[in-house]
Amino acid sequence: MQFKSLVLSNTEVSPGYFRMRMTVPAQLSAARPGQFVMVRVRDAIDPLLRRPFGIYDVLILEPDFDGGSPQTCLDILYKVVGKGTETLSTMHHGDHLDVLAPLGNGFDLGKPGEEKILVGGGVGLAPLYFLAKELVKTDCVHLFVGGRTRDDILCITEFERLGIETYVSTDDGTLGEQGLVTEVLEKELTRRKGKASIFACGPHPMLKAVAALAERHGIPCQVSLEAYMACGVGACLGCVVPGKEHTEEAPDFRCVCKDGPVFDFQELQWK
Amino acid sequence: MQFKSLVLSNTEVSPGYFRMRMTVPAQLSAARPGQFVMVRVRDAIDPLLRRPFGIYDVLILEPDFDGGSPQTCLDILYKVVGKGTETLSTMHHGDHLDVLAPLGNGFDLGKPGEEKILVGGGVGLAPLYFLAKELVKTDCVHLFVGGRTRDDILCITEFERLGIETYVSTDDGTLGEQGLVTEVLEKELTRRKGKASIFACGPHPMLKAVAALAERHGIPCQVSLEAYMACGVGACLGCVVPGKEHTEEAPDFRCVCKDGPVFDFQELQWK
Amino acid sequence: MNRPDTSVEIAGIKLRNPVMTASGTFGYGQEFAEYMDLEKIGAIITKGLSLRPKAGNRTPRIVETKGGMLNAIGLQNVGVDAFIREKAPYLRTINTPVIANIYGNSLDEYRQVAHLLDTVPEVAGMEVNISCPNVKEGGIVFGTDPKAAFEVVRQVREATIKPVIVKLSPNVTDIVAMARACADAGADALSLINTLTGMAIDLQKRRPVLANVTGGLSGPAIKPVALRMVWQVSRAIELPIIGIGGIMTATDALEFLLAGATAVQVGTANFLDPAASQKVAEGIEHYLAENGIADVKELIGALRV
Amino acid sequence: MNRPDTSVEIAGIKLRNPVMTASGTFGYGQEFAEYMDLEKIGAIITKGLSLRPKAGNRTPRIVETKGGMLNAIGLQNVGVDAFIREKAPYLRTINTPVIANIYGNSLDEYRQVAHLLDTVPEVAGMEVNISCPNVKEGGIVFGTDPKAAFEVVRQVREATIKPVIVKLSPNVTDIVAMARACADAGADALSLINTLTGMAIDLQKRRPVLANVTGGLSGPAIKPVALRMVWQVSRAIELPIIGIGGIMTATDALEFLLAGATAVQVGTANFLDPAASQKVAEGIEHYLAENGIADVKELIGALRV
Ligand SMILES: Cc1cc2nc3c(=O)[nH]c(=O)nc-3n(C[C@H](O)[C@H](O)[C@H](O)COP(=O)(O)OP(=O)(O)OC[C@H]3O[C@@H](n4cnc5c(N)ncnc54)[C@H](O)[C@@H]3O)c2cc1C
Ligand SMILES: Cc1cc2nc3c(=O)[nH]c(=O)nc-3n(C[C@H](O)[C@H](O)[C@H](O)COP(=O)(O)OP(=O)(O)OC[C@H]3O[C@@H](n4cnc5c(N)ncnc54)[C@H](O)[C@@H]3O)c2cc1C
Ligand SMILES: Cc1cc2nc3c(=O)[nH]c(=O)nc-3n(C[C@H](O)[C@H](O)[C@H](O)COP(=O)(O)O)c2cc1C
Ligand SMILES: Cc1cc2nc3c(=O)[nH]c(=O)nc-3n(C[C@H](O)[C@H](O)[C@H](O)COP(=O)(O)O)c2cc1C
Ligand code: FES
Ligand code: FES
Repeated sequence: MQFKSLVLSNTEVSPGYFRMRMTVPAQLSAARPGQFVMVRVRDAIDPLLRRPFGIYDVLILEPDFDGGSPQTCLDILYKVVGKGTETLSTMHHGDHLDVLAPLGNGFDLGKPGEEKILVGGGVGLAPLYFLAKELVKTDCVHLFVGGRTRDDILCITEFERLGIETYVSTDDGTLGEQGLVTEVLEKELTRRKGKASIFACGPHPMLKAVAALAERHGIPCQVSLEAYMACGVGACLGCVVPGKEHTEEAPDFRCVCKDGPVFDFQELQWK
Repeated sequence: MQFKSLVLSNTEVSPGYFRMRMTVPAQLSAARPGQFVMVRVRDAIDPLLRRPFGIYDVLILEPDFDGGSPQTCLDILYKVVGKGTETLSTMHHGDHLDVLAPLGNGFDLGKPGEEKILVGGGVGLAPLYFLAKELVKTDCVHLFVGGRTRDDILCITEFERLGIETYVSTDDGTLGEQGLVTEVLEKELTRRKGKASIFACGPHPMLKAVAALAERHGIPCQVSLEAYMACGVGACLGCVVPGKEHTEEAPDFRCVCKDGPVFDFQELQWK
Repeated sequence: MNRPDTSVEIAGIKLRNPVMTASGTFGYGQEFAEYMDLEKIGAIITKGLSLRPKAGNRTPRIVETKGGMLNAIGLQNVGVDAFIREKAPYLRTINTPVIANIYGNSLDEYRQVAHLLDTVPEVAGMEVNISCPNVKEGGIVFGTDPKAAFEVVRQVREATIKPVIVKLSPNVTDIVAMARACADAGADALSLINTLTGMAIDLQKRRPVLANVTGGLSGPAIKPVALRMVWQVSRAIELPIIGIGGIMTATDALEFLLAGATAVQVGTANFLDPAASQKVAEGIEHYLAENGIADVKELIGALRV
Repeated sequence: MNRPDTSVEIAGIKLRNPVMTASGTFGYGQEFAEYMDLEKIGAIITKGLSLRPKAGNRTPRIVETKGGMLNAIGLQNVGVDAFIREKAPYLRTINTPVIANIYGNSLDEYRQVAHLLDTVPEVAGMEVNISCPNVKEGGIVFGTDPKAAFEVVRQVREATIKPVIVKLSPNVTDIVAMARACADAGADALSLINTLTGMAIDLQKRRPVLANVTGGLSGPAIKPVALRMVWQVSRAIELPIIGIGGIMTATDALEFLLAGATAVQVGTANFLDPAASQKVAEGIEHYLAENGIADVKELIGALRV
């Protein structure tokens, strides 16, 4: 659906990373982890297109006065990388945003009771918190999170507050282990050889490495992809990725916005 | 010169009309009445071009604490008509603007002691206050101001506070006499037949009528023109008006930005 | 005052108002049903259809530029058979004319696509895209050579009895010559403009942003070019014109009507606001009512120069 | 690291850096002296000069559009004699090459202007504007017909021993064909692009905004088209290219270099910021230093496709 959101807060949680809370219609409480929103940052031509962001959290705020009604809110966690996110970062409580949500398909939560491994790279962590909140209700959840440096490791105390064991790694060793998140993940997977399934979100090379690990260890793995998007609703065909069987002659392109952003890694081509 | 200004205040003085005060370098205290400023409303492409505004006032604020230094300020008075002025109207104390000033040539203040008649139409009043402040030092000044309706008659109490006699007219008679400012002016000119000179700023049809009156009564008259401007410095040739002797073969175009915005009415073609 | 008459007719297709959705920016219609009332606009133009399914270009396929965007989708589409099978049934349920945007890799393909769609009842007419930069025959790009354009249009014209609208490329020296060739070949109406060919570069990577290197520029940036071409063609050619290019608001749309367009298409704006086309249509009606204009047709070509 | 080498050479003219000011957007240079250091840029291109003073079009001559602006100045200028008399003396005092942008109403006028400027020491070279929409001979617009372009360039080439740069119009089907014609006729370098022809309409007045009806679109909106054309021409033609169109920042300028331009011109940006050209030049130097690039020439045509 399309609606106007009121910005409630917009806080820099780490240098260059912001968390924004906005009001949303009550229907959004039915949003599923892995779905995303498209935000029109400004009613102007620069930036022109909407910007996509994963849903970091959906929550219902109790009214702070008698007779008030509860307010559904949605959080996004974003990194300032260009014009759109820069503009977003200057917004304050009281500003309004034009939002499309919820978009795309969320994660398949899998069988309750199974062990769940979340893998996040940088701001790719964003959709995993909403997912984690669901999963911890029934499952044992582990979080593997990587970043370039300490400042790129976001919000892990919130995961820990859910009782999730977290494994942190940074390229420069300023927090957690030094190395790639997938290296840490690999060690753990090898150690465990147990039944588990993976939910990953982050830069494409990381996802590719995670998919390779899942393949090797024969465990299920869902990945949440990013792509340049114009429409977010499956109309422009800007955001496609090739499905496993895709060829020029028998095209099988999937829209990240509509068929994703979450895919089973086996659906996709990982050349 | 080009400089960054700090917006000090931005107040709606009448529905749709704002007065903005901004800090300027001390050199601006040498600005002359009739000169103008070009404001870059936003560091973005929409609006793209700078917007020109007359100088309503230049003043020096005394420091409000011991040891502070005086701050030169510049006021503009503007009407919200499109994207640029709309954006300007949303600015607050603390915002910054990129400004070129002072631009163009000001009014020639004429001989001290002479009677001076100011004629303003709507927001064309803007540059006349700065002028009036100078003129009242030595001259007897009258202000004729017209507008569509009451709300378009701006800031006349400020002129009155300078001890200036004001003649107000509105098209709909909601303030002052009903009729065009030039009708009121004509009556007064006829009544006086005295020595006086006219300083006029407003919509083109008003200026044309004023010029015709000046011609008829044989009195000096300077007009401040408006034109679509891109550069404000005489480079783009977007803002030209034909000089008296202008022909296709022997072009004599004047730049409103550089040769004006104030012209002796006799320099121009009034077809 | 009575409600103003917003209806127009293009090539025999009756539209409740002059607002259509531009090909490639509105999917096959259904994608937008959640966000707007598909029966509040004049017509839906489908994504470009080819004889067989087409993969399109590699990604990135889109990038934002100042005041616009570049796309190089490469005409990915399900193909005309799948369209008839999978997309048309939904469109049948909507009381709004559907115009199929078509293209071919050769003259023959153009003809075949038109022929296949000729008997599909959901299709009110065809918009022939001759402006795709990748489509050529014998080295001649249909969209930029009047003779080649004439030939495409003639073949499509022969393959269908449905209205034939030809969509022109702005990447030409003489848009009027292109329009005339299409008119001579039997087009019922002209759509203009398609995208301007452009390019974006990623400085750090030292690469073009688009995998296809170049792409088509659309959005507010191109509106002045589009208005100019509509105006030029409308003064020279007798066919009804559908104005396209950077239309975001009812004001934009009305400017195109003044310039000589009988209808307009909303493209890139659908991405900014999925209800944009409906809002433009409502805005036009509002403008007519506000200004006491009884019939939108009074505005067509009413520019005073 | 040493200061990076920002110098480039165009048609034998040595520039301290690749940044010039675009014709018609920088007056005759002096207008900007108050706002920037004219000796911090590579070259100054004058307003277009014709044989006799020219009145230009009626007003309004400019209007803002989304991401750009339209102008229809109509080549108002003081004429080549007054330029030599009144403008050149100031330019002599500035240690920056001055390139005279010239045009004529006929082949003969082009030749005469070039001839008159040939002996003016302040003029380092000439940029021949063949893209003015109002200038034609025998019904053929020089800027859109390769044969006519060839002829203009050949005549100018014969009239002067100074470097001849030809400025191309983007309003053509085949920019490479135009470029090739100019190269064949003896041009030393090519400037592209001039403005795209566009139009703006005032809905309430039902009139074109510009007195001239149509005008030239410039500014950020046209950058993708300009980049594409520079890239196309640079791959096909051996001449040095000056990239123009929507350059606002050093990043924009560097993208043009990657696409194959040896130098760039800053146009509309001068209106937004009278020090824009200097800032672009400084930004290029800064980028080179930051990225350990010793010589700006390493970037020319360095796009990897
Ligand atoms: C489904 C999805 C979910 C996302 N979730 C998040 C999130 O939760 N937090 C977050 O910080 N970022 C997220 N991103 C990436 C985010 O959308 C981009 O960082 C953002 O659009 C950049 O906009 P900009 O104007 O700041 O940058 P610019 O570089 O100026 O953007 C220019 C254009 O590129 C597109 N773009 C640039 N980078 C990306 C990218 N990585 N992916 C897709 N489009 C891009 C923009 O949409 C825009 O069209 C997500 C992307 C997708 C597709
Ligand atoms: C020398 C000079 C002094 C001025 N002084 C004042 C003043 O003191 N107070 C005030 O309210 N207005 C003044 N104006 C008019 C003011 O510049 C315009 O109202 C303003 O630029 C409109 O911008 P916009 O974006 O809100 O409107 P838009 O209509 O969106 O503007 C679009 C374009 O048209 C131009 N434009 C629109 N109207 C005018 C106009 N009347 N004159 C010149 N350009 C115009 C804008 O600069 C811009 O390029 C002055 C104009 C000039 C030339
Ligand atoms: C993502 C995208 C895909 C497009 N696909 C097609 C197409 O398949 N066929 C076609 O004729 N035009 C296509 N176009 C062009 C549009 O229909 C329209 O002519 C152009 O975008 C200009 O209008 P706008 O500025 O309103 O977007 C496409 C445009 C975009 C942005
Ligand atoms: C107001 C104005 C006047 C111009 N006059 C000329 C001219 O006299 N000769 C010429 O060759 N180009 C002229 N141009 C075109 C510019 O030199 C340049 O090619 C064009 O504006 C694109 O660059 P930009 O987007 O950086 O402005 C003019 C452009 C503008 C905006
Ligand atoms: S973003 Fe348009 S189809 Fe996915
Ligand atoms: S505004 Fe550019 S010359 Fe006056």
